[in-house]
Amino acid sequence: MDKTKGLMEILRHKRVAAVIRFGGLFGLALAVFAMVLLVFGQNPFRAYADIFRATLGSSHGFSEVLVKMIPLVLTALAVAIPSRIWLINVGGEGQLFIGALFATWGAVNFTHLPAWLMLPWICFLGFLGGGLWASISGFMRAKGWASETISTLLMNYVAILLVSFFVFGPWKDPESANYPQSAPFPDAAILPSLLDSRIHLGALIAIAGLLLFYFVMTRTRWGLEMRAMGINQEAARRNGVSTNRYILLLMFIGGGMAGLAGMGEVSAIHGQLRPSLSPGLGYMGFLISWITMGSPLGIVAAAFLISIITAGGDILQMTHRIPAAAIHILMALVLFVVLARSTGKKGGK
Amino acid sequence: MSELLLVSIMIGAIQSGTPLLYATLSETIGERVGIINLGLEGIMLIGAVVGFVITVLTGNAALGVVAAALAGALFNMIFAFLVITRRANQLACGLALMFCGVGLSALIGAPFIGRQIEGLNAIKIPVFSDLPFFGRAFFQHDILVYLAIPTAVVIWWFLFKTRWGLSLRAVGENPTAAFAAGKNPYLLQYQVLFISGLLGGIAGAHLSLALAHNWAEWMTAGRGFFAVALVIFAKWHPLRAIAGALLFGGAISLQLQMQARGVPVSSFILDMLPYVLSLTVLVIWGRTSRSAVPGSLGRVFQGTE
Amino acid sequence: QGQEKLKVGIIHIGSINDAGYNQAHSDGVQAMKRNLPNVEVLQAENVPEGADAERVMENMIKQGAKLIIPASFGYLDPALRVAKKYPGVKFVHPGGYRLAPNLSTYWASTPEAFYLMGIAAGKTTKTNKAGYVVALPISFFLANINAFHLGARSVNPKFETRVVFMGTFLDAPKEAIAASALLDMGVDVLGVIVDSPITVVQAAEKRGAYSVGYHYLGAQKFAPKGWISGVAFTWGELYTRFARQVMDGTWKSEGLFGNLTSDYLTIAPFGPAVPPGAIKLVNDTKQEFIAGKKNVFQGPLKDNKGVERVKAGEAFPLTGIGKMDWLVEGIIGQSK
Amino acid sequence: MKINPAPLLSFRGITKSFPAVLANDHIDLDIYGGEIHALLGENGAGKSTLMKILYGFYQADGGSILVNGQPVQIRSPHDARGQRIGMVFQDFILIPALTVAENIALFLSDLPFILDNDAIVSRIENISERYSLQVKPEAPVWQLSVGERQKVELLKLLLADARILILDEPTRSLAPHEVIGLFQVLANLRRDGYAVVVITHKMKEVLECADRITVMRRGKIASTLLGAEATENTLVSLMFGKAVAESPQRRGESPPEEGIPFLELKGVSTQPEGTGIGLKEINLTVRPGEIVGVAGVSGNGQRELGDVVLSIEKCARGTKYLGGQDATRWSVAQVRNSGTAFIPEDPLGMAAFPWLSVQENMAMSDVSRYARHGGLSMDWEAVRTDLQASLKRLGFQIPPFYVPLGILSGGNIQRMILAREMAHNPRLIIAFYPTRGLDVQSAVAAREVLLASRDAGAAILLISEDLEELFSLSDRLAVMLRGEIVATSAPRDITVQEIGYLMTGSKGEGAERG
Ligand SMILES: Nc1ncnc2c1ncn2[C@@H]1O[C@H](COP(=O)(O)OP(=O)(O)OP(=O)(O)O)[C@@H](O)[C@H]1O
Ligand SMILES: Nc1ncnc2c1ncn2[C@@H]1O[C@H](COP(=O)(O)OP(=O)(O)OP(=O)(O)O)[C@@H](O)[C@H]1O
Ligand SMILES: [Mg+2]
Ligand SMILES: [Mg+2]
Repeated sequence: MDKTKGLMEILRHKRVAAVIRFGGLFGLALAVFAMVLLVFGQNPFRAYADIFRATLGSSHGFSEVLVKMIPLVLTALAVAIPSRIWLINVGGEGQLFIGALFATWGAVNFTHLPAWLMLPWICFLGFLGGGLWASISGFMRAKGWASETISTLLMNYVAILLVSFFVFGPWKDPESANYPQSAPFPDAAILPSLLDSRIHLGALIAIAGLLLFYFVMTRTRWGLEMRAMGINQEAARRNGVSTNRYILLLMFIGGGMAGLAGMGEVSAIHGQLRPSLSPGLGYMGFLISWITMGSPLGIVAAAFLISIITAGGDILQMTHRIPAAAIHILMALVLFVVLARSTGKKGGK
Repeated sequence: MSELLLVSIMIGAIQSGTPLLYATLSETIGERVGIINLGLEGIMLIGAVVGFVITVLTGNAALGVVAAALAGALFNMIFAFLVITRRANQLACGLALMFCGVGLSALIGAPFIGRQIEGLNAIKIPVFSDLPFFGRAFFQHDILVYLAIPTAVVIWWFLFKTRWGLSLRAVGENPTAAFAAGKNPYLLQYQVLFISGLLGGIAGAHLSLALAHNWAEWMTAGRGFFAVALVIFAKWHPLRAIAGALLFGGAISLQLQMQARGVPVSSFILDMLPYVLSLTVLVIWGRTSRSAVPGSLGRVFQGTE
Repeated sequence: QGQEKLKVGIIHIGSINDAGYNQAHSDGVQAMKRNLPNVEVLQAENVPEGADAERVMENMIKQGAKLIIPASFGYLDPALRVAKKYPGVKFVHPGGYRLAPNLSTYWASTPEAFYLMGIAAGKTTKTNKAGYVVALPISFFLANINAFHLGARSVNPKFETRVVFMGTFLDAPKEAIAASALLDMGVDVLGVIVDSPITVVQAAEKRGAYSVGYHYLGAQKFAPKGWISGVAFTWGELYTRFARQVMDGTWKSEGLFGNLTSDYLTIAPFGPAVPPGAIKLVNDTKQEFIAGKKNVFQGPLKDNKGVERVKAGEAFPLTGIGKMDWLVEGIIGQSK
Repeated sequence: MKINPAPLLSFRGITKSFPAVLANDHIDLDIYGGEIHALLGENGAGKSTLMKILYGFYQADGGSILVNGQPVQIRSPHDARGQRIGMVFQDFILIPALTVAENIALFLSDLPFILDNDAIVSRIENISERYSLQVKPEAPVWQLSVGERQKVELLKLLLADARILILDEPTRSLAPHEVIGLFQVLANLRRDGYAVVVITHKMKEVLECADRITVMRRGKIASTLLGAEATENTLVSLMFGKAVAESPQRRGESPPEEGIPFLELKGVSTQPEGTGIGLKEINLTVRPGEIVGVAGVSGNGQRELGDVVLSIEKCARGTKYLGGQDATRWSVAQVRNSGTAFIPEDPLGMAAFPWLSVQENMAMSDVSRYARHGGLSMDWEAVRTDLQASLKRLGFQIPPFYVPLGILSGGNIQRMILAREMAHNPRLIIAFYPTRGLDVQSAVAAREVLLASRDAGAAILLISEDLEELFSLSDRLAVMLRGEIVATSAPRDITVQEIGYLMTGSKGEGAERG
């Protein structure tokens, strides 16, 4: 009895210590960056206060943070889902582009569809596009031809070039004067947004994706089999798990999530296909997923943090004349702290 | 004409292949000790900018290269601390390092944009450089080009012929086993990441000092990522990395030549060539033998308790 | 002049230190600030197109900006959306093709200037071959290359131009390799249309070739010997006018499309390599353009696949270059 | 035998706790130079932990270690090597991608910076000849069978110039003649004044060779006695607090020849991989209610045999029938679902999921059985009930079901895998060395259960090197050599000697077809 009590105390103590340490580190990161701010002749307190005001301190700022989070959560899922069986999907970016490509095809070629049909249709196409693109890597991996890490990475470049090929060539909208972009989406193909903010239907898709992911991983037989595969593929095979099927399936679903992100970007944000569709959303998702080791709550938290820094960065640039490069450093500092927080967890991953 | 074409392609292959080779070697030894570093892009940027700045300030490109290497190595120590001492996830740390490198290099470099340097110029090897075909292709390059392949050979020799190399390969395969054999995995990983940083810095310096002769933000343009792919392509082998870098450099070069010669194919399709070609070669080449991936790559050594 | 303060917000697609496109815009607002002490500038660089651009513009407006310069073509749609939401705020957008009650566009027709570059190059070259290192096959760029080539041909019928696309606006090492590949083919004039011309201009100088710049006037110092000339934008005066109009309420929505006479389109000084006769010819031609006596794309014109694009006796209008998706006969390269 | 008066090595009050257990509880123990000291104890008693602390692999929570009466700090294996302490681990820590020579070189501290491969190889060959532990220095370790790996581990230790040698279950996967060789080696070392600590579960070996024997029980030392004074009974009762039943013998007759075999291989051959062994023209039948033992020196294709039955490996030629159906092209899942249990040679690598909990590992053996609502949820209650029942039947105890399997002791993992595979009344059991690493009591229980399953009508393919085990359990014996079945016979028609010859392919010609 005494023993367990003592143990609990230590545990609590340790937890407290961890929180203090993390808080301390975080403070340190802010302090280091405050120094950067001072170098630029800025008042760090005012800067931090301004960031707060522009992100969490106003409903508009907050909604913008959420908008930024939508594609990040989806691309993070694209990485997190295959990562459950230790597949490293670096291809979120390319899958996003192909998802957008498919969705665009659907939107601009079936302009007569009503919204209730059009929206599921382009969602389906976006998912399919990203999924198929990732499945190529999955297939090569399952066949033992090439590791998915390299194939997904290389295919990012190919995907982006493919989109460029279409928007510079056959799909170029003759209406839009000189620039490479597809015809605009019909109104029915624009994801509806919430009230007068820019938060769009993609948010619901992202939330549903997260919940489903969490549920499947923790409750279902497939979650169990995937976790087992992630730990010991050889043993999983001997226990009758068809590992290749999982590789294909998870790459497909992961790619599909990225494809949905791409669909969301073209439909809700750009309204047409452009080569500058994504500022590295796929890579950001990769980062988010691996910071949090693919935990659903973690993904939300990390996407939130990164969105705040991005949005806060605007403020620093505009009102405090900090170059964009310094925002990258702020981002890196915060990431370093978050990463340094935990000294390895179970799973040996 | 066709001989000229070959020479041109060869020159382009060597020029664009050289920074890739240094970068690939940097990543290779890191991965050999079990650490995958997606921050190479950032390291190269730091190398590129520091090399450029020092060259501007001192007028001495050799000093620039040395400074670039050291800067890359020191910068990589941030990553080393996170993944080795703090046991943080390598993939995420790498990307964070990349961000840091992008930002830091841009800040450092901003005042130096548009500054002129002499940089690393081609050194003509006497006699050989006058050879009809080979002379142009192989014997009129800058010093870092000449040193690239010897560097690969030296790394190969260290990896496979010395006790140190054996220990570090062992750590990459199974740190617990290496630990049990009396090695200190952490120390070895730190050493290797330092060297990996040196090479990454040199790769960056070649971009700014020998190719572009100037500094531009994010001038690596994804080469650091591509090196990560080349490592897999080269099956973690320093000598095969030479072939990989040349093949990829050659594909870029060929692509540019085809454009400039008016081959009637969309430039976007031609631009895919290096990637598609690498993937194809990989598939044809990779499916025969067992994967050579270091056993503990990307996984964190947790210590023994 | 208006006494009240004005906040102007400008967002850039890349870094304002690129010695090229973005820096030109940034220098422009700095000049405006010097001209108008009452103006305060909110500036943000490296802002991706899409949701981020909208967010930044709104942020600027929330901080009181009354004039927004979204300085990249891809900002057009986000800007239109924000403009609709804030009718009281004025927007000026470079190179767009759509207007809104509170959104203007501005740009200048560059082909005439490039035609003049072509004349100078055609007179200067010894090998009759030029190479162009270009970011992407965008219509504006294609028109510039076409104009350059036509200008050169007008004085040198053997002239030939090769085009290599980089696929990106900034990859200095790749530009260097492309430049040296072109030089290996016997090209002795290099032109460049990427964010920063420095790399290519410098590569040409190193190999004793001539160069034609774009965007950045300062590029000349990288080629003291081989510099021909360059085309650059100097936005300062225009931005000053915009700001003044907003302050005194005379701003109106319009599509501004400048030409050689505009103060924001500048032709850089000629380098020592250009023969004096050529300079005179250039100046004469310039006057002809200004007087409206000459067309850049005067028919008959065929593209480099042999398709007739402009009939004899007709001219391709400069206002339509947004639709130009072909390369003129004699240019080696693909337009898509 | 001379035992020095002062201990070479002493443990004083060594304590070590893990989150779930107190593995070592104030251990005091002296080891003398010139003795072979056996360490005994049931699975999970804390033997390996104690030795890993000595080797610097774990750090003790309290207590001290003295070498030559001087307290020493051992913080890592590096420090231990500095004290000339060497250890062979229970679960191998060889590096599969490296060659045997490289693995050994890694362990040697006296090599020059520039490695001379030929010198290393000849050193290995020398010593492997001397101690008759044959290995192939140039082969990559991933190609080696478990037995071969064990030999490499031993060679490593012998070459490493240690004066305190720790061997954690070294004989677990050695062939009988290799065990004899090993003990000769150990006897030589003892003569030269080395201290040797051997952990084992094999009573016979202990009684034969140990000078002193320490028995551990639940993290404490139960007693230390002289080898000469010990008997099997005293040791067993010290270990378990009670006597252990006799090792079971096959009861009843084998089923009639004409019964439909559950497993039948007809002319099965496989594609050899690399330099590995392929199966050649294997004909084998196992009937319900029958145990077929496969004897052979490890590395003669036993693994391939198991893999072919499980469909991990494809038949290049021939047909495989399961339960009368053609199963040549079945997937692993199909084979599993037809009621096949598989106990692999290397449970940790081939069957277990170290970071999953014990109960999740249990569920993995037959996920569909425990899936509910079409897979949307799992019935963990049923998993626990089944595991409980199976453990009870075997008389095993293991730590709580929610701990990760990986933290269990070597023997406990084997126990868990056994319990898991036997839980669903399998119709076919493929068992590789099922009692390897089990303590005496558990080994007896495991054999009992195998026999009980046989009596209940299961077909059992038993692969083992322990000839005694094979003779006492099998209804029929098959001998494998270089991928072929060179003989089959009923146990009573053949002698251990003859089998031995057949296995090694030596003067066996005359004795063939016993
Ligand atoms: N893939 C492979 N490539 C090359 N050689 C191999 C390969 N697999 C096994 N071998 C070699 O073939 C022999 C058979 O190995 P295998 O693992 O089948 O033995 P085993 O019969 O299962 O032995 P054990 O009872 O010790 O487990 C060994 O000598 C091993 O070195
Ligand atoms: N790394 C670890 N983490 C948590 N618990 C552990 C760890 N290693 C061992 N244990 C626990 O410590 C106890 C003693 O384990 P140990 O391996 O020393 O047993 P052992 O006597 O060697 O048994 P066996 O005969 O089965 O090998 C076991 O209950 C085991 O579960
Ligand atoms: Mg043990
Ligand atoms: Mg085997």
